[in-house]
Amino acid sequence: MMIIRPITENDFSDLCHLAKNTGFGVTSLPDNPDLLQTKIERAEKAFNKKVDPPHAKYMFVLEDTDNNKVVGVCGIEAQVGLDDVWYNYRISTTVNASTELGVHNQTPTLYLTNDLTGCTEVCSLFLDADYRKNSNGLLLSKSRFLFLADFPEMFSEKVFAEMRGYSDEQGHSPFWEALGKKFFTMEFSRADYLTGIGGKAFIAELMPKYPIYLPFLSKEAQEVVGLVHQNTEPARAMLESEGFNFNGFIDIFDGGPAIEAFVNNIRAVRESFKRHAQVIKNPKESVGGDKSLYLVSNRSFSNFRVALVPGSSIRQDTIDIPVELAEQLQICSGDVLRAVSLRDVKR
Amino acid sequence: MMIIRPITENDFSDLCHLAKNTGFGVTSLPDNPDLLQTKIERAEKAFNKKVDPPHAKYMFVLEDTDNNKVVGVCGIEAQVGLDDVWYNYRISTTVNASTELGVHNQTPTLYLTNDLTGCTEVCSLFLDADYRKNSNGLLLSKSRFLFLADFPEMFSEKVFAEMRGYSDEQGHSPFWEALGKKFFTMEFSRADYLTGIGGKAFIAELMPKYPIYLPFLSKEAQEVVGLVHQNTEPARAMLESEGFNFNGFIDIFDGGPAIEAFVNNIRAVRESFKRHAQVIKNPKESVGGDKSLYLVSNRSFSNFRVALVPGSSIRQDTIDIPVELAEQLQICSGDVLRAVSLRDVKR
Amino acid sequence: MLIVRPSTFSDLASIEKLANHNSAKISTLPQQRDKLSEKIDASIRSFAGDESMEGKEQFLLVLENTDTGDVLGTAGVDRCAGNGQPFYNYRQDELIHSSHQLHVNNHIPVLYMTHELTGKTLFCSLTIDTEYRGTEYFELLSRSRLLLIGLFKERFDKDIIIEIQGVSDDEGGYPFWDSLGRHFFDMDFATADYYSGIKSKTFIAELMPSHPIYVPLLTEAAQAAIGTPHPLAEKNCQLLHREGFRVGKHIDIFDGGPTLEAQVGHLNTVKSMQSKSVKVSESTRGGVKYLICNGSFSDFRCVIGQLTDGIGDVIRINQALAKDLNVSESERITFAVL
Amino acid sequence: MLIVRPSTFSDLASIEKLANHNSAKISTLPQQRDKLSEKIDASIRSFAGDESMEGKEQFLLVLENTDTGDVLGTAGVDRCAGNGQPFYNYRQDELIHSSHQLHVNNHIPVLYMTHELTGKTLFCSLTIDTEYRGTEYFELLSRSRLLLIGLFKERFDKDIIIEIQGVSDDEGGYPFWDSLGRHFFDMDFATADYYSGIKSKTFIAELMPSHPIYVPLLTEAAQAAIGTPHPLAEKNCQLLHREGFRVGKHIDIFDGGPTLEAQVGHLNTVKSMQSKSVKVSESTRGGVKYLICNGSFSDFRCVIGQLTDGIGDVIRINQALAKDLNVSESERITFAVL
Repeated sequence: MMIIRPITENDFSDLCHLAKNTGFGVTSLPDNPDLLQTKIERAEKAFNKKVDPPHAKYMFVLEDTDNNKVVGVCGIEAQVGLDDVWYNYRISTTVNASTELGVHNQTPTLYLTNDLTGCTEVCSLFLDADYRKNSNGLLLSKSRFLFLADFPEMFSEKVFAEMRGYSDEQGHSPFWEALGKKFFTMEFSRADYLTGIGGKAFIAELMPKYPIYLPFLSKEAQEVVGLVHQNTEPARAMLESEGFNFNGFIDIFDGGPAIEAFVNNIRAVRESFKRHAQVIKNPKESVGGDKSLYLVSNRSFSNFRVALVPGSSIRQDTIDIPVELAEQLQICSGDVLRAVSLRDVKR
Repeated sequence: MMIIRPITENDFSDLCHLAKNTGFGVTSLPDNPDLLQTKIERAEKAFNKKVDPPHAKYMFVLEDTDNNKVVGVCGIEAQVGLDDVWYNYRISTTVNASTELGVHNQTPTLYLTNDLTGCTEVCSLFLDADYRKNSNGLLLSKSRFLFLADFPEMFSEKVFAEMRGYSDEQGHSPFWEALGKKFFTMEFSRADYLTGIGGKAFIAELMPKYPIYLPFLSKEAQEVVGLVHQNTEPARAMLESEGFNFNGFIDIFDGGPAIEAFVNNIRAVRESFKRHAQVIKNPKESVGGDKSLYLVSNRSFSNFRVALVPGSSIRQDTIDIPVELAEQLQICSGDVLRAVSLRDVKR
Repeated sequence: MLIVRPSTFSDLASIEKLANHNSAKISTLPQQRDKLSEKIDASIRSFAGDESMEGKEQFLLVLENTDTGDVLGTAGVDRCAGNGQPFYNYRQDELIHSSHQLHVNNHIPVLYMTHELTGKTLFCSLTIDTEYRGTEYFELLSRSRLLLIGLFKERFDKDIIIEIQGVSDDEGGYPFWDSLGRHFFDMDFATADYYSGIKSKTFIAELMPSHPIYVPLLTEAAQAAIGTPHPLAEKNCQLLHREGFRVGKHIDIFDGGPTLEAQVGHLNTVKSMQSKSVKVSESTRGGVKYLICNGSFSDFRCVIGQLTDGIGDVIRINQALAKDLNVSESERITFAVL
Repeated sequence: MLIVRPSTFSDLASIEKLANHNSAKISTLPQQRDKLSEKIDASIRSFAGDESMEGKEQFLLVLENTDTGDVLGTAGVDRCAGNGQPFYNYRQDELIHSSHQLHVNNHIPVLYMTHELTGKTLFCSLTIDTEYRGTEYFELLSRSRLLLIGLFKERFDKDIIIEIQGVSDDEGGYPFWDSLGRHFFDMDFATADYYSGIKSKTFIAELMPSHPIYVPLLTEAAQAAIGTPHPLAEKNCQLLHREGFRVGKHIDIFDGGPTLEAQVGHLNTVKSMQSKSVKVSESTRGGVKYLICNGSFSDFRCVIGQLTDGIGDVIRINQALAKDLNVSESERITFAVL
């Protein structure tokens, strides 16, 4: 049985194992035991409300309860940029117009901003390659939206996700080559590494502070602004199907997009509903397959749990929960659950 | 019977009558027959596809068919800022941080931008005071969302509405006093008038081009940034209930908000559905009252029509349309209509 | 005999021919007949002290062959750069990007749009018939302005500036413009230059983006063009440097060409020029070559002539020179070594 | 006898007392003992020509009462403003906002953050015991730096700058800071100044916002403070103006105080000072009061004394003066009228 729950210190070795397998370009889960230990401790404090809510950094794991193994991880940062400085470029439009000259030019212009400061970030998603099936990825990613729906007061009204930007097969980022590299002599991979270990803010000291007119960059760089790395395409599509949109914020290094949504516009939040649990002994066979799956959360903060149930479990006034699942969700009959269809049924 | 349809030249005198009654501060419907005539001509060309779609400015009227009187008006501009230069301030965040000094300051910063260039604007809403009842206001305003849902290819993916900003009972705008006025000696009312007749772009020549740190403005000015005039509160609430959000764009003169949504996130677009019309002779009495009303459009571009029907008209596969209404909507049984509940039933 | 004198309307056709000659493309002299006509008119009113031009006089001198009546060159002086409008340049500056942790202090060259040269006296519209480029008459034409300004200091600003034309590539493109301005106008240099001529340079400058430009983001060719004079302007640059002009921080917003600056009182011609009372005499022969001008403002004349300078306040000149300069016995002339 | 000489570690306690006296708040002398100790150490190494200070020497002179050994004042010279880091100021500039249709040309004053004064020679850390403010010893202390620089021109930049303290209000608040920097630091001037002392001014400056500041958006009091010296600094300003210093475009980023600028060669003391060979003699009495220094760099001494200057290269001084200046027969002294 696959279940989402807060990370605990017991997950340390599983997490280290996962981090070993992330590969190049996934800076959010560095293969660095000390850092991972810190992340776990910080998450535990967050779930136990031992940090000021805006500074909380939550981390969830996907556990295969059949073998007690952690096979995936994801995170939510309550408000970014409160402890360090959060930078993005924002693509703005500069219009030059003169009716007398017949000129009406729109020039995309990059502004270095701290505008996502205070927004909630969904981040650090990673799933073991063996488990990339059976909707595990969607469960892992979307479980967070139920947490947002259950505890909106703990988060910003705007949530975003940073997407890894385009780089070629050699790992070269045309955006970096055209911009960052001109302002400090450093390879992209080193800049990327410094970012991963938390050095983004001080690297930004070397970045240009005044707006950059995009046509000054190379054609290649202009073309990849807001593009995601091909490995990240599915993640982007998933978030967009939930109502996330690209609204002009990009990474200062690789030009990858930050896509954003107001929490109340996220489909899984908007369409989620509360209903009483009905714990049952002999569940019917699921019909309709993956398409009709629902996410259900136990609505607990410190012991947050999410699992998938078939659409047939959703009754007029109740949700059927098999005994074994009830145990994993730590609920009894009559408890109020939150549920939402795993996919947007209209799309 | 109340019906929404494109404006025509025959509506000229009714429109002039409406414009006389708008009062101070509604710059979108100036009491100026020549300008109104121009607006009607432009709208007719738009509906007849005689202008390049991005340059189209649509105008709809609400007609009381019982007395053939135009009692309300609303507009959609396909893409703003293509013929002139569209200015807003955008509220950005500047973060000053030094762990050594224990400083982590967020300073709201206004950037003069042309960022809404190319976005779709819903505008020019005005309803005769005698008709501000029976959901006429909602019909008038939300009918536009069905037009957007029916013809998304004619519009930008982002739509916004500018809201009149705060001013006191004497018509003084604290935002203007603290900012615009310092850069050119002119009363707010004159600046506002020049805006109305299309002079916004050239006034902006005198506005500061570099970012403005908000704390440099007076306390009063800081407090009204993004606030709407009290008369505009209901309009703002209505748009917000449809999924519009304030995302940092404000008017350069009065600091009033531009609220925005991606078209596919607007509730009335997202929840709207297509269904066949069933023209009926003897409609049942409506039950459920205002709460269960639905907007229905005939999905015609040049002869676009929208009316309200009771929720009881919405059948599993069809929508019941009384004969008289079918005539006004210019439809027959079997035509495909678009419908959506007038209000968000979940809220 | 070649003399320099204020332009008149009868010069219009000749000037137009000059202005439309190929090598004149690098001059700030306009090429349109109506603009030229306006310029001559402004100059006539300026030399006449017309109130309409007060404080923003625009003088245009011509080099005339008095034997044929042909105009062989022009040289302009605007009392006040911008002529009442803001006069825009880019100022070369730099920013320091520091990271104390990385022990890095990067110096980043940037260009700021500025109008701080507005109101200084501007030398402009220098053009000369190709045949005369290599001759001493080029120097006569260019330096005649220094005598004019040296004689009538109170009519000009104490700072003089000159914009030197920037480099173009083999296809006639301007790398600086192509890498910068072009992005915002979507027109080539020639078109922008044309509009600059018929509207005003200020008009174009105000359409340029207001944020500073990071030099490292420009193309290599554009970076190389910053502050580099056009080869055809090198001779004039040489002459101006000899006079005491120095390259400043400012460059042209179109082609990136340098701006030379000097204070009137520091110019060699101004420092060395002398005024003496004329004694007309037939017995002058030989001597050193001088630039010589009369003492009149509205009827300014400047020529090259040979003088034998002595100690007293009187200098002998011959009849022909007196005629060319339009001076009579005991009137004063001013002269500086060629 | 009061003499000016390089500071030594034995001055530390006295200097600390001076630095923490009320009226010293307007000085750039740090108030923390460890910072003062660092400063003295830097000065000792600088006077000794220690390689570690090369190109960024920081000299600190003291005014000592040789009878009591008390230090009564300090005066500093940094070879290189910023001491190797960028040296930030606001530059006063203006923008023109034009609307041709409205026929309006608005001149808007703005402040740009700049580090263009980095590397010029900076006078700093001037402070004097309150009792001696109104005396000639204030002039001795301040001007002794001019003799030092005039004598050893090659060791300094040709441009000298001084930041003059800006105005505070009756409650000790600084209107310029309160209207500008405070918004970004959320701390009062005194706290910011404290951090500036223990970290560096550059450190604070780099935290300031990078976009230009529109002057009309500052409070009236802040606008009035731009370029205005603190009343306690007026005497020093007067003296510096008399020397030939001029108010430049730059102001302090904290308090808005003016920066005075001059070229070494244009300073009156430097232009008028003379060096002559000493003849020690008991028979000197009276004469004109001069600032007099010896010719030593590492053991620089400067005092006020009376001299009777003659035509030759030799000047008589008495034994006491020779001792104070630490000079012997036929060594050279340099002097300029008080």
